[in-house]
Amino acid sequence: MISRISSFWASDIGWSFRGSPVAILSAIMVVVLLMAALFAPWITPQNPFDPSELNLANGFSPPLQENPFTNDFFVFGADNQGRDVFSTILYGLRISLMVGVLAVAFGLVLGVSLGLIAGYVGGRVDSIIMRTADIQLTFPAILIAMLIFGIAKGVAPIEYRDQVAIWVLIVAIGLSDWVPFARVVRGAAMVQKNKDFVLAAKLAGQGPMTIMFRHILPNAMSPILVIATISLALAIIAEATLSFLGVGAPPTKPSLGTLIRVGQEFALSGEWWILFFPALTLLMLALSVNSLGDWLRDALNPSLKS
Amino acid sequence: MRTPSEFTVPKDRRASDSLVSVLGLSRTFDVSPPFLNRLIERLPKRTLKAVTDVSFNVERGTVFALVGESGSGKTTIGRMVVGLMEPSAGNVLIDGERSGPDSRRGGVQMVFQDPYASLNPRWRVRDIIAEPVVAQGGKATGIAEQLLEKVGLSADDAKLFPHQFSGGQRQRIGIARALASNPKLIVCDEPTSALDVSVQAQVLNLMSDLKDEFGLTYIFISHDLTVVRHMADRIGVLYLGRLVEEAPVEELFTDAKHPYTRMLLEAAPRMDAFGREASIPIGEIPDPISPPPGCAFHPRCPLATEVCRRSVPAMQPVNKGRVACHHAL
Amino acid sequence: MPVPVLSVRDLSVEIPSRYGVMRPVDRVSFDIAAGEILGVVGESGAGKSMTGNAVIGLLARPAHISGGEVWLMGQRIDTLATETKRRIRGRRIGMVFQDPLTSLNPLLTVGQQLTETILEHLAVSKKEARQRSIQLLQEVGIPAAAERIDSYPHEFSGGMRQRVVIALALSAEPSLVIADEPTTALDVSVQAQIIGLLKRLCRERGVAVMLVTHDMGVIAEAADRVAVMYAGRLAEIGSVRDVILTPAHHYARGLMASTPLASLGMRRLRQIPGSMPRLGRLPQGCAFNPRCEQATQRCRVDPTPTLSDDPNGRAACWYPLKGTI
Amino acid sequence: MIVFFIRRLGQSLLVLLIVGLVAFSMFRFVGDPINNMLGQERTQADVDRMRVELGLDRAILTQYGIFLKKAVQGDFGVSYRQGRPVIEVLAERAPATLELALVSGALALFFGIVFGMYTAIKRDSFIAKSIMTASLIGVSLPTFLIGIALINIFAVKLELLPSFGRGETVKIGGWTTGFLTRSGLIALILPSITLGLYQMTLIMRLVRAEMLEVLRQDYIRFAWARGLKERSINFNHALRNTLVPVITVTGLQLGSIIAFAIITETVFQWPGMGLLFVNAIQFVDIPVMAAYLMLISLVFVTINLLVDMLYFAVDPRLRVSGGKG
Amino acid sequence: MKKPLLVTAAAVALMTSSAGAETLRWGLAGDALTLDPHAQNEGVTIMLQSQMMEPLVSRAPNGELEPTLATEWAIKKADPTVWVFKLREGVKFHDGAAFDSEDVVFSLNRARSQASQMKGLIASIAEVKATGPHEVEIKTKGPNPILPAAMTSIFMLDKTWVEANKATVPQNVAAGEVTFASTNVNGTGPYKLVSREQDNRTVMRRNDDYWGMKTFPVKVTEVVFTPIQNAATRVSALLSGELDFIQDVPVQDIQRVKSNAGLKIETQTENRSVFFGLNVSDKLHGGNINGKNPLADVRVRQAMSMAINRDAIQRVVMRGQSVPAGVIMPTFVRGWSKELNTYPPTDVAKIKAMLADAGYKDGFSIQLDCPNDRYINDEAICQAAVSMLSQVGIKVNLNATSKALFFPQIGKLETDFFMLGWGVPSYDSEYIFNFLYHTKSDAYGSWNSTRYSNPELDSQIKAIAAEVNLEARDAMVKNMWETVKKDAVYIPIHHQMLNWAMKSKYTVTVDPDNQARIKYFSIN
Repeated sequence: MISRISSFWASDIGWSFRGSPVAILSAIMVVVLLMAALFAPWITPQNPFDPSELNLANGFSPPLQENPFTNDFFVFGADNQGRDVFSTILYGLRISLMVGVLAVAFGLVLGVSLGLIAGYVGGRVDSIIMRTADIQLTFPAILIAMLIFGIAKGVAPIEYRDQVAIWVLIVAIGLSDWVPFARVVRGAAMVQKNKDFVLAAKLAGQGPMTIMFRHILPNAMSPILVIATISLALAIIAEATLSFLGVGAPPTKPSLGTLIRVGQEFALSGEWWILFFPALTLLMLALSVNSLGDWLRDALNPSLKS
Repeated sequence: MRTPSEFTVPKDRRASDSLVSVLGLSRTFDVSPPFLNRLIERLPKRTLKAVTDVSFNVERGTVFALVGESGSGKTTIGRMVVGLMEPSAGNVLIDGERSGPDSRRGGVQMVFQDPYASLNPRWRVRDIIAEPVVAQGGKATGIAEQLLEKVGLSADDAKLFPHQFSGGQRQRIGIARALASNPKLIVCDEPTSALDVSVQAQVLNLMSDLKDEFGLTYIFISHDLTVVRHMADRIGVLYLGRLVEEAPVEELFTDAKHPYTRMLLEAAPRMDAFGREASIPIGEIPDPISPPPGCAFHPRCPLATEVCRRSVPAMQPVNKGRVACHHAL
Repeated sequence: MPVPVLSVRDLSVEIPSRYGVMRPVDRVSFDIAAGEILGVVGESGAGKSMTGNAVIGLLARPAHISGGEVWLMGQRIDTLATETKRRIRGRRIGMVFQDPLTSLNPLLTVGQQLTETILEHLAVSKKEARQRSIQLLQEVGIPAAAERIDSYPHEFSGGMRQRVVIALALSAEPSLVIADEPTTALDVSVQAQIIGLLKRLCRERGVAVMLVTHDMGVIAEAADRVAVMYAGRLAEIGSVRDVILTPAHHYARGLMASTPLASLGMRRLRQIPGSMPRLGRLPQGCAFNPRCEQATQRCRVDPTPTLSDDPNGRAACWYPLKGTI
Repeated sequence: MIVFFIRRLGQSLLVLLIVGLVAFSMFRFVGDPINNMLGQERTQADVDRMRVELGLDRAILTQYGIFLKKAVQGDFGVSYRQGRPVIEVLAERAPATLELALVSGALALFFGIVFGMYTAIKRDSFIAKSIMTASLIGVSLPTFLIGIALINIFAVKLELLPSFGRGETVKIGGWTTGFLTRSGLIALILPSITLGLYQMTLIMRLVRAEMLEVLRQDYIRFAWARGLKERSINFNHALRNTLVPVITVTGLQLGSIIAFAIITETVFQWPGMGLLFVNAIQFVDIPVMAAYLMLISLVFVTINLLVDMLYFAVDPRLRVSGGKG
Repeated sequence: MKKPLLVTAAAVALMTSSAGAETLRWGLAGDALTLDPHAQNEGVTIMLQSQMMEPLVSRAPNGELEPTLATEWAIKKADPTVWVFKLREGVKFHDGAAFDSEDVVFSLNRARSQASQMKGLIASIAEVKATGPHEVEIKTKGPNPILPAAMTSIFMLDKTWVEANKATVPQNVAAGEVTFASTNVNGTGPYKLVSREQDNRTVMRRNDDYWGMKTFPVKVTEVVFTPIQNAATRVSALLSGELDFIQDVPVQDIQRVKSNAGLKIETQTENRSVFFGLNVSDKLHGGNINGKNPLADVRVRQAMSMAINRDAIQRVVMRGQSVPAGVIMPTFVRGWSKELNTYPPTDVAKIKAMLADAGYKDGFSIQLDCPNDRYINDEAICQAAVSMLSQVGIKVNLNATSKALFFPQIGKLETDFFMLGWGVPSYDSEYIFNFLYHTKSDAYGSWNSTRYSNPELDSQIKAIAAEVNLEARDAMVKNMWETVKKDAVYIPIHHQMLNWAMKSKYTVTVDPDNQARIKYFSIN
C-alpha cells in the first residue's frame, strides 16, 4: 500500500497532482468528507436517524446557541424536527455518498459490460446495444428516475418502501448513467481490439472473456475513471434534484439532497442554517469531486502532456 | 473464376521437408453497403478479395518472405497461416495439419509490427511473455526470465511494464513471447518496420540467431526489400492479393521475371544511388474492391498487351521459382 | 558564395520538464542553398523534426528556442514578432508533414485549403487564387486538377494526398520547404514518385529543401548534402556521397553499416550496440560514447565535441574517421 | 442519405412504441387517479363505476392498445385533471417550454462554445482556469437551489426581475409568445439562466475537451505551418472539426433541456409542459403523462434525426460512404 | 416601494379600462380543475367558480348562512320534507338574461344528475319544483333539517345558455367529454370571466350589474388569479410585490411577511381537523404482532394518543399556527364543545404503564402512512409523531407519499396507522359520523379506514340525519361523540389555522373553509 502510494507519488500522474493545488485541495476535501461520512456514528453527538434520540422541542435551535427549552446546544443548529444539523449532515453525507457511489458503480458495471461486448463483438450485437443506449438517452434521466421510483413505490411491499427507496434511487440514477460508460468503453474496445496485443492474446489461445476483461478493459480505465468521477458528482446532484421532485431519500433518513429540499422551505424564514450547511457540504463535495475529475481528465490525457 | 491452380513445385523439392503448405488460399471480405441501401439505392453486393488463390510451400528451417505494398494481402495471409482468420477457400497445412483456431496451441506464433501496440501496456513483461503458456494452462514459472535473457534483456526486466523499454527492447519482448510456447513456425509481420536502422539491425540479427538456435521456420512479411533480401531464403511477391512471383532470394534480386517485381526493385531507394534519376513507377495501386480485369497489374505494366487485359496469367515454373505473367521476362 | 536560403547557427531548443531542462536540439548549425536538398537523418528522438519545427517557428509549448540564430535569405527570423513570423510561414517557408492522411483538414475541400493559403499570403483575387490552385495541383501531378480541386481529402489516395500537401506547401512560392518524413507513410512505388516530384520541384523552382528522414536510401537518392543528427546534436554534415561512403563520425559509420544493404551478403548485419539515450539522461561528453567502440576517456569527460573540433569540419568527434567502411 | 433517413425513421418509431409501452406500464404505480377525480363525498360505488368508465380495470396491454389506436388518429384522450383534450392542453403549454428551452439552449450553446474554445485555446491562462472553476459551481448545486437563489437575489432582494411566470404574452395563431413583449423577455431571464447553466457547463467542457483534441491534430499544425491567421485556424479549422463530435452530445443536451425544464418550471411557475407534467403526476393524469412522455421522446428522436442529418452537412466523409450503420 | 419595472408594465397592461381600477393579483398553490360548477367537488375549483357563480344560500365568512340567490328559505309547515326557497328578484346573468325559478330547477337537477360530482351533497333531494317565477320547492327523501347548509356550493346556471351551448350534462371526464361549460362561465356572480389559461392565469373583471353591489364591498375591479405551486416562489412573489394576496402561506414564512411594511397576515382557525387513524380490527394489515393487533386494544390507542405531544407540535412544527385538538371535529361544527376538545397531557411514565398493562411492555413496531403534499406540514407532523412514539417504545416506520399514492392506500384499507384531515362543509357533526365512524359500506363510512364498526352508533348516525328537533339531535350527537372519544378510534392532533397574506390596504375576514371571495375585500 505504501509502495503503491509512493509509486503514485513518483509517477507522471503524481507529478501532475503535486503541481495542482486545486487537485490537492479537492483530494483533501474529498478524503475529509469521506472520513466524516464513514465515521459519522463516532463523530456525531446524535444519531439523527433514530427518532427516539430526537426532541421536537429542540426544533429550530440556531447554531451556537443554547435552546431555551431543553438547554441543548448545536454547533450548526437544529432543524425543524430538532435534529442536530451537524449530525444530520454527516449521516446524510453517508446516504448521498452511498447512493452516488453505488449508482455510479451500477452504471459503470452495466455500461462497461455492454460497451465491451458491443465494441468487441460488433455487428448486430453492437447495433442492438447502441440502439438501446439511444432509447435510454431518449428517456431523460429525471423521468427515468421518477418513473422507476413510482414503480418501486407501487410494487414494493409497503413495509419495505423506506429501505427500497434508497435502492431505487441507486438503480434509477445508475440506469440513467450507463450510456456514457458504454460509449467510451465501446470506443476503446473498438480501438483496442485491433491492437496487436489482442491478436497476440488470441494467438495464445485466450478466450473472448479474458481478452475483453483482462486485455481491453484495463486499457480503457482512464476514460472510465474520468467519467466515473464526473458521474459521481452528477449522481449526488441528481439525487438532490430528485429529492426536490419528491422522489428522494425518505425524510426520516435524509440524504444531503433531502436536507436541502427540506431546508429550502426555510430559506426565507430566517432559519438559514437548515439550508446553508447541507448546501455548503453538497457544494464542497460536488465541487471537489468535479475538480478531481477535471484534473484527472487532463492528467490522464497523454496528448496534453508536455 | 478459375479453380485454385494446381500447385506444382519442382520435383526435386517435393521430397524436401516442407513445414507449411499453403494451398489455393483465398480470402474475401464482405464490404457491401447495408441491406436497406442495396435495396433502395440498387447497389450491388460488394466483396473485397484480399487474397486470391495463393499457394506456396515453406521448408522447415528456412525463411519465406512475403513482400508487397499496402493492400497486397500479405498481412491477411499471415493471419490465415497462424489461424487467426479463416480462409474463404483453400487450406493452410502446417506439418500436414490444417491450421485453424485449434492450431493455435503454441505451434505457430507471431511477431508483430508495432512494438508499442503489440504489448499490453497494463501488463507486466513477465505476464506478457508467459501468456501463451498460461493461456494453455501450462506452468510458466521462470519462463519469462529465461527468455528475456535469451533475447538480450535482463531477467530483472520481467517485473517492469512495457513503457519502460525502448522500441527495440519491446520488440525483443515480443519475440520472447513468441518463443514462449516453443513454436515451430513464427510469422513475422513487418517486425522491424517501426524500428530505427541501428535497432533494426540488432533485432534482425537476434532473429537470425534464434532461428538457428531453436530450429525455427519464419514467414517474414515485409514491404522493405532490403530487409527481405537479408533475411529470406525464398520470396513471394504479392500484388493485389495474388502471388505474382516466387523465387529463391538471389534469383529474385538478380533476375526478376515479373514486371512488378522489377518495378519494386527499381523504385526502392538505394544507398548507392546518389542523385539517381530512377524511372518513376507509373500510377498507383488500384482499389482492391474493383481491381482491373485480367492481370491486375496491366494498367501500370510497360509490357501489357491485350491478353493481359483479358485473362489472369497462370503461375508457371521458371528456373527455381514461379511467375504469373503473360510476358514473363 | 551567395547568401544561403537558410542558415542555422548554433540553434538550441529546450523543454523544461519535471526531469529538468531537456535539450532536444543542441547547438545545431547548417546552411541550405537555393535549389539544394539537405537531408537530415537520424533515429527517432535525434531531434531532426524538432529542428525543422524550430526553423519554421512551430515549436509547441513549453519547447522553445533557447539559443542560436535562424537566418532566412539574410534575414534573422527566430527573433521576429509572432505576427511577422506567421507571415513568413507558408509564404517563405513551406512545410510538408509525414502523414498526408492527417495533414489535411477533412472538412474542407482541397481547393478551399489551397485558396485559403494563397489568399493569406499573396495579393490576388479569389478567382486568381483558384486558378493558381489548379495550376499547382497540375504541377504536382494530380490528373484532372480542375475537377479534383473541389474534392475532399478523403477522396484522394495516399500518394495523391501527399501531392496535395506538397502543393499546399508550395502555394505561396516559398524559398524554403521543410519536408518532415514526407514518404515514410507511403508505399515504395509511391515513395519513388514523391521523391521524384520533390527533386523536380526543387530543381525547377530553385527551392531550398530541408528533407528530414530516417531512411538512408531516400537521402541517398534525393539529397545533395546530408546532416546526421544524434541525441539532439549534429554528428556529421557533408555531401551525400562523402557521408555515406566515407562517414567521419563513428555513429554515422555505424548507421550506414547497419543498413541491410550495406551488409549485403553477410550472415549478420553490423549493428551498433545499445540504443540512443533518452533526452535528459545524456551521458557526459560525447553523447555517443557509451555505444562507441573507440570511445576514450576524453570522449567521456571532455565537453561535447562540435564540428569545429574536426579539422575537416565534418564530424563532431574527437577522433573522426577517414577512409571507407 | 434517403436510406439512412428511412432506417432512422424506423428506429424512431420503434423507440416511440417502446417508450410508450414502458411509460404506460409505469403509470399504474404512480397512483390512482380516481381519488382525485371524485370529491370527498364519493361512495365506494362511485369509485368502482369510475374505474370501469376509465378503463383502468383492463389489462395494461389492452389499455396501451386502445391508447395507441386512438393516438394514431391524433386522439390522446382527455386530461383527467383539466377535462380538456390532451392535445389542446399540450399545445397550449408547448410554446412556453419551447421558448424557454430555445433561449436556454441558445445561451448554453453560445456561451458553452465560446468559453469552451477560450479555455481550450488559452488553456493555462488565469481567466481560463477561473472560468473552468466557476463553471463547476454550475454543476455542483442542484438546479432548484440555483433557481431559488436567483429568485431571492433578483426578485425579492433587488426587485429587478419577476419571480414567476412568463410575463405578458402575445398570441400569434395558436402560439403564445413571450418574445414580443418587454415583460415577456424579462421574465425569461432568470428561468433560462437557471435552466441553461448546467447545460452550458457540460457543453463548455465538451467543447474544451474536443478542441484540445483537435488542436493537436496534424492538420492544425499544418495550418499553422501554412501561416494562416490564428483566428482562421481556431474557427475555420479547429472549431469546425470540434463541432462534429460536439453536435451529438449537444443535440442530446438540448433535448434534455426540455426534460430538465420540469424543475425550472416548477420553481419559476413557468406555465410549460414540465409544470403540466408535475401536476399530472400529482393528479395521476394518465392521458397527459402518456402524451407528454411520447412528446418528449418525439422531441428526442427528432433531435437525434436532425443531429444525424447535420452530420451529413458538416462532415463530407459521410456523404460518400452512404451513411453510417 | 420599488416595483419590478416589468411587473408594473404587466399590471398596467391588464388594467384595460376604467381609471381608478383596483386590480387584485392573487396567488394560490393550485388551480380550479374546471369551470363547470357541477363537475368537480373540490375546494379551489369551487372557490374560483364562486367569484363568478352563486348558490341559493352561501356561508358568510363568519360562518352564518347568508341569503344569496335565495332571499328566504324555510321548511314547509305542512310537509317537513319540503323546503321552500324564495328567490331574489332582478338578478341577471352575465349575458343579461334574467334569473328565475326555471334556472334553479334546471341547475339543481343538473347537479343531481348521474355525471355530477355534487350529487352526493344533495343526495337527499327527491324533487325540485318551480312554484312561481321566484319560488321553488325542494322535496327531500326524508326530513332534512340541514339542507340549506348542504347547498352552499351548488351554483346556479342559466338554463337557456346551457342548453344553447349543449352543456346540459355536467362534464364527465371519465367518458372523455369536453363541454362548453367547463371553459366558459355565465353566472350571476360579482365577477365576469375575462380570460383563462388553466394553471397559468385567470383574469376576471367586476360585474358592475351585480345585484349585491351595495350589499358587499366589491371594491376590487379586476382579479388576476395565478396558481403558483412552489411555496417559496409564491411567497417570493408576494414579497417582491408581484402579488397582492396569497392564501396558504407556509407557517415558517409568516414572520417574514409580517415584517414587510406593506404586507399583513389575516388568521383564522380552519374548518379542518388533522388526526391519525388506527386500524382497530383484529388483524393488522402489516401482519399481526404475536398473533394480535395491538391497536385493537383501546388502552394502546389511548396510550398512543397520550404520547403525541400536541403542544410541541403546535409550537415547533406549526409555529403556533394550529389549535391542538382533543376531537376530530373543527371548532365551528355543531356539536363541538370545550370538554370534547380536551386532550391528555403527555406523561411518558403513565403511557409506558398503560402499554405494559396492555401487554406491550417493550412496545411494538408499526408503520405510519402519511401524505406529504396534502395538509400543512403533514410530513413534519408525522415525523414528529414517529419520534414521540419511539420515546415510549413504539417503533414507527414512516411511509410518507404523495396524496395520489396515499389516498388509494387508505381507500383500499392497506394501512394500519394513517394521517387524515377532515373539513366539514355542512358544519354539522353528522357529516363526520357519516364518513368517518359509520361501518364502511357502499353508501356510508366511505372514509372510515379504521375498520371501526359499532352497530349502535350506525343506527344513531341514521337517526340524527332525519331528526328535525334540534335539541334532541344535539343531545344524541353529544352522546355519540362521547362514545367515539372513549373508543379512541382516531388520535386528534390539531385544527389547522389559515393564514392569508395580503397588501395592508385590504381588509377581509378569513373564511374558515379557506374560500376567499373577492367581493368581501374592502380597500382602505
